[in-house]
Amino acid sequence: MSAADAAMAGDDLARLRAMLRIRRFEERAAELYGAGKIRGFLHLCVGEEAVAVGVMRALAPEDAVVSTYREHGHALARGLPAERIMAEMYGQAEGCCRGRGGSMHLFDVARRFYGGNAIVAGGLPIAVGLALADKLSHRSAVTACIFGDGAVAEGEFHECLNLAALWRLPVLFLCENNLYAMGTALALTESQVDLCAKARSYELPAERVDGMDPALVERAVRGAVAALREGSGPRFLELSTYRFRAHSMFDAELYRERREVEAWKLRDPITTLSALMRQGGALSAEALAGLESEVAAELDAAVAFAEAGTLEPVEDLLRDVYATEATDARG
Amino acid sequence: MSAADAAMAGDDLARLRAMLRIRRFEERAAELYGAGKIRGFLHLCVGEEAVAVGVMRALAPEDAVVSTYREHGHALARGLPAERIMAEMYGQAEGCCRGRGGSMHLFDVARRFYGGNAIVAGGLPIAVGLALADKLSHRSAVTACIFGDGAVAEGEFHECLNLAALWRLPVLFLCENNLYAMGTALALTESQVDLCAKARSYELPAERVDGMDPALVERAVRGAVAALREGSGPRFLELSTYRFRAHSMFDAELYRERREVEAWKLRDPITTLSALMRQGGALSAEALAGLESEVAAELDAAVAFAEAGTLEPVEDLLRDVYATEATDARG
Amino acid sequence: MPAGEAAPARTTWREAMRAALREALRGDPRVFLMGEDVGHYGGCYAVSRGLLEEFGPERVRDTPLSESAFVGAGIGAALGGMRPIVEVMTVNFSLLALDQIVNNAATLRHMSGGQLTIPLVIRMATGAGRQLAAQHSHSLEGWYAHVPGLKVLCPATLEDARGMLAPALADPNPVILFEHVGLYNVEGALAPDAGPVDILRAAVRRAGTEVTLVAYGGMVPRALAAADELAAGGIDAEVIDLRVLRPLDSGTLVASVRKTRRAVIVDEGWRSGSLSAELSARLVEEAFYDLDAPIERVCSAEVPIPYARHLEAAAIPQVATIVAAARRAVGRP
Amino acid sequence: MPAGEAAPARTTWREAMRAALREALRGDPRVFLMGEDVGHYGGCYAVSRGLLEEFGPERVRDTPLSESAFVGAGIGAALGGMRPIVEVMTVNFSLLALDQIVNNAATLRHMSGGQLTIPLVIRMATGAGRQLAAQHSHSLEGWYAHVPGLKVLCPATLEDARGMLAPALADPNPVILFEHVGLYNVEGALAPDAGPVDILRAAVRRAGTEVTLVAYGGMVPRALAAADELAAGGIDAEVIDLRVLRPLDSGTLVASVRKTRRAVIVDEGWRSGSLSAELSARLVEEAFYDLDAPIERVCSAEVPIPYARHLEAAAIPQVATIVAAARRAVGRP
Ligand SMILES: Cc1ncc(C[n+]2csc(CCOP(=O)(O)OP(=O)(O)O)c2C)c(N)n1
Ligand SMILES: Cc1ncc(C[n+]2csc(CCOP(=O)(O)OP(=O)(O)O)c2C)c(N)n1
Ligand SMILES: [Mg+2]
Ligand SMILES: [Mg+2]
Repeated sequence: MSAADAAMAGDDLARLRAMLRIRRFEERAAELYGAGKIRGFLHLCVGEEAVAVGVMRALAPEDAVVSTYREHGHALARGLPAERIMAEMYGQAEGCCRGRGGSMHLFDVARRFYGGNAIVAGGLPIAVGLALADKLSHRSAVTACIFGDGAVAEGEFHECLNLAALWRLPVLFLCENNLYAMGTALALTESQVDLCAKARSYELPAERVDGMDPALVERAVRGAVAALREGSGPRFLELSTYRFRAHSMFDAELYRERREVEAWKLRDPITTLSALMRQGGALSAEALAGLESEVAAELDAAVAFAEAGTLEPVEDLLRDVYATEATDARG
Repeated sequence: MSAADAAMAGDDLARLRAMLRIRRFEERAAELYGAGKIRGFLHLCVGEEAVAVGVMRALAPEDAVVSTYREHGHALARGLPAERIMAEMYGQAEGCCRGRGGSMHLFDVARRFYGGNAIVAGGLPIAVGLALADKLSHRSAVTACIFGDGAVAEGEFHECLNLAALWRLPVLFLCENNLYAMGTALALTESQVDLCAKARSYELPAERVDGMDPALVERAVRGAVAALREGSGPRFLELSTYRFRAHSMFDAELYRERREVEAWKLRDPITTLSALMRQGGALSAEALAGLESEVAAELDAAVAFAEAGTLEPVEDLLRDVYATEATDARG
Repeated sequence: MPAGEAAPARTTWREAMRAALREALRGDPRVFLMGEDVGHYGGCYAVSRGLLEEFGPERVRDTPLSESAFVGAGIGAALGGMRPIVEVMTVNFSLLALDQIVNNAATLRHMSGGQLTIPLVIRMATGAGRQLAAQHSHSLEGWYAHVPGLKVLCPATLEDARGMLAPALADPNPVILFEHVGLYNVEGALAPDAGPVDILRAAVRRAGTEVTLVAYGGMVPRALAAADELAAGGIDAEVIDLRVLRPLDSGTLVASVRKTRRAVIVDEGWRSGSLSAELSARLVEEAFYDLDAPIERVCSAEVPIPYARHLEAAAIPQVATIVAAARRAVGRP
Repeated sequence: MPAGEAAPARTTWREAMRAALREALRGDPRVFLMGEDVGHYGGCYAVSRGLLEEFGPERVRDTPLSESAFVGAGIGAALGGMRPIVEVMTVNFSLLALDQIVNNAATLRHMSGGQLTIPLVIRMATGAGRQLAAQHSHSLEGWYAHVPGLKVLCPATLEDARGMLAPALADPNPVILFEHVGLYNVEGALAPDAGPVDILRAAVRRAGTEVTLVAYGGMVPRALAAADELAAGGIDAEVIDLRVLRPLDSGTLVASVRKTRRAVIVDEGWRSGSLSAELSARLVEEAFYDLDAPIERVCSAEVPIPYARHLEAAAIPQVATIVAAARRAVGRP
């Protein structure tokens, strides 16, 4: 094995581990939802793990991330501890947002992870502003702004792509195109279903990437981020992917064919990558089992952490509605 | 002179008259504003008359029109009596909206003239809805939706072009591109200044037309309307024009060069057309003078009408906040 | 459960709403329903499930995520003679369409000197209690109730869920109809011939003599539960369901307070500037000398509604807090 | 008129605002101003005229017509460590940005468990009186004052126009600053060293004993004029300028009413559900037994503000209507 091959194999292993971690986390979350431990809306990203992993591996710590309500994978891949996320979904004080945000609103200012936004397209203006702050402050950070195909129809998409392009801001627009916005297929929401063509109409470079392959996602994001850091203005990547599960725990999935789901499952990013690695000899059955048990142990610990968590005292309900001292706002 | 030439000459004369009527109306309005007879915001369309005239000549009575706060020209060309508009701007009960709307809010339901909207891009969703109603009711009417270049940046532009294209609604989007939104030049508001390219990204046909030539505008609109009536879906026309006067009566015009304004004035649609007609022998000095005095007489009468108007009784202030009986809403 | 035929004795609030929609779509070809996921998905709260199959995609229209455009299109379609029912998933998202509602729907008639008519119904879910956190749990009914030109309805009972849509559609004005997310699963009996109800007046849901509890929407069941608890403690409370948030029927309220001389207003909106304030102000204006005690308000805490169950519960009015307020009002805390 | 140097004895409200902006831009490199036409045009109400020339296009940024995007970008920039001042031309247009303000600016800190800080100032014009008709004349300050997480300021005097921006920028929370269009041309004397003012308390603008008139923003001069007229008629009115609409300083108000025992609330918002209702409710809650008469409210008529001068005047509070209400309150109509 050459050094490059070894590095690549190492990367693949890291990608596989990261994806597996997300997958197993989501499966636990679903179980815990069934058990009534997690409540509210729960949106799982099973099937879409390659996007989260590919994107986050390409970002630097100083970069900012703005995400959606389907963000467990992004948060985990960005480095938020599984236990803090789990505790958050349990509504515990030990959660990353003290239990106030829940599944849809994960934040971690130290990792510049700015949510967790449950208003479709509501994060885009914030991403534009974060990038503006970086630019005005002559910092080289970029802002990765993740949203779904459904967000493309919102006015804010239009306003923000224009503003970012007009002001040449370092925003990387990352559209997770999983073909549906809740139960509405892309062709029922867009007169132009080629989202890259839409993005290009704002004069920004746009590219479609196979969102089921974490290495391809990572490569595309790395390239885009490098260009962004040089000040070449915003870019758009469409990441083709698919969610294998329902939109949320309330979704009866009336709007898509079982067959379609099954066809996409054949492209499962985790089984695909692990099969490839197995074939290439980069992954033994024992190694895979080892990975699985590592992940299981981490998640067991996360669940135990959440189970052992405490509730924020009700007296603190109003705490942090307002900031009380002039802190420097930059996270 | 051939029959076709004669018809054309007749058309030119009608166009010239219609444009002159708007121009002189606007000049009166400016004077009356100076005299304190008209108040509030007053946006004149001097320089842009060819658009109003070309568009309205191409529409049928059953078609609907949605316009902006710079709509005197559209209203006049659509057939709203000058005296009703003038009285409206005087705030009189005889005004087309009983004095409640003023300059920015002219309505005439009988002529399907649906305002007069002072929220930039705020008329676009209404136009989409009017067209949807026509389509659902199997009527062949089209809706002409007029807005400025500034509206293109708003989210509603994006949402509405998509919705109209997606549902193949009979909306004709007419963008009066006069290069400025208040004091902000197009290049400062759009990353892509080719507005037709933007429109095409919604998969609708788009064409740029010289908005200083009423015959060209009319031809383009006729063509588009014919296609729309056949159910071919919405279209977009960009009408290149220029306002010769300030944005409103409060504008110090700090943002553009005198020279630019003067250069555009050389393309004044009225002097250009009348000069052409004079050269071609289609308009004598007397005829022009006759036109002028006809128009002056109409406007004198309009002003006299407004001057003689009455105020809506204050007791009627709350009248029509609510409709009180179930009338059929279709105007 | 076709309208006009025998309905099951027991039904849910959701089914009552659906029956009303079905009846409206059946009864008038000008009626259509549009909004995000009303069709193929079946409605985000499953209210419209089955309607796409029955009425087809022209009349049950899935829209793109474009709140401003499709709400505004509803206004335009109403101007064009249709009777649109527009669904906005929740009141939080309606902020994206508020410009169209306030600057267009509410103004066009008056501003045009009475020329335009907008027979539009906008339905939206509202309220907390399902742990959906700060961007899905607001109660902004009071904002809509502030706007001249709009009518605002808030059904609480099965009868109103079944019966408010028809008169809302018959009304020539834009009507906003709020559906509290906590009510959809409420089950109860509904008369087979349940039909249109008035959309003019508040209703006395429980007669009483010592204190008036006023509530609307999702808070009505809580006010009734509080009245039961108060009764067990020997306090006889009257419960008023506002039903119509604009124009407010203060008459019913004033008549009740004239009798009980004490009022507790329950409102899931944040306290400061909620509809409860207007009700309090009206009582002071119209029944000042009849009041024997300060008016009590039980509202949401002034906080973005948090996810955690105990915090969410602490943030919104509960039976216990209503009972406590009523006890204070009658001087038996 | 550079800050810190001698200011002219006489200035306008507009110039006082501009001086505050200039000072802010000079004093902190993190501060920038953005909004529609703030730069090349000079500001739609000419407040920012000259600032582009002085500070350049990076710090005085003309934006496209995209209220949601640029207000949201202000939130993001504040998160990123800047101190943005975002101008929205009028409160009517702010509806297009309300989702960003309510669902993001107001919630992010709490929802993130206190992690995020949003030191953002949003300025907007408000109010009627210039015959701008129904889409330019609303007064929706009360809506903003309803939202936890926001602070809301409404300067009325020259001192406050000059002095509220600095503390608003220093505040780590999103602050909405309302500028009434009727005030921009008000002229008066301003001390050369006028500087920051508190943004915590209401102010007694005129001491009096028989009735309390409460107002804010554009209604303060009218309340003062009404007090003069009342004085001429032998009635001694106290005038309170609210100044801070959220969090409300009810203490100052209650203290005044404890003394005068009568209150008239003046609010340019539409009566039902306006801020006046909250003030009334608070007085009832905190000073019920001190009140000798029903609280009077003088608000806008419930109508989209019409263009015609006489109708507009009839729709909004006037000195005469304030005087009449005060006379009713003191029982000398
Ligand atoms: C403004 C707004 N409108 C509606 C919703 C309800 N909603 C939540 S998720 C969703 C679909 C979004 O689809 P997409 O952007 O493709 O993301 P995905 O769920 O597929 O990841 C909708 C309609 C919302 N959250 N915000
Ligand atoms: C939503 C909204 N934002 C801002 C304004 C203030 N405003 C009025 S006209 C105008 C410029 C519009 O320019 P454009 O669309 O090009 O039309 P034009 O005036 O050039 O005819 C602006 C910013 C408004 N009326 N509505
Ligand atoms: Mg999607
Ligand atoms: Mg323009």
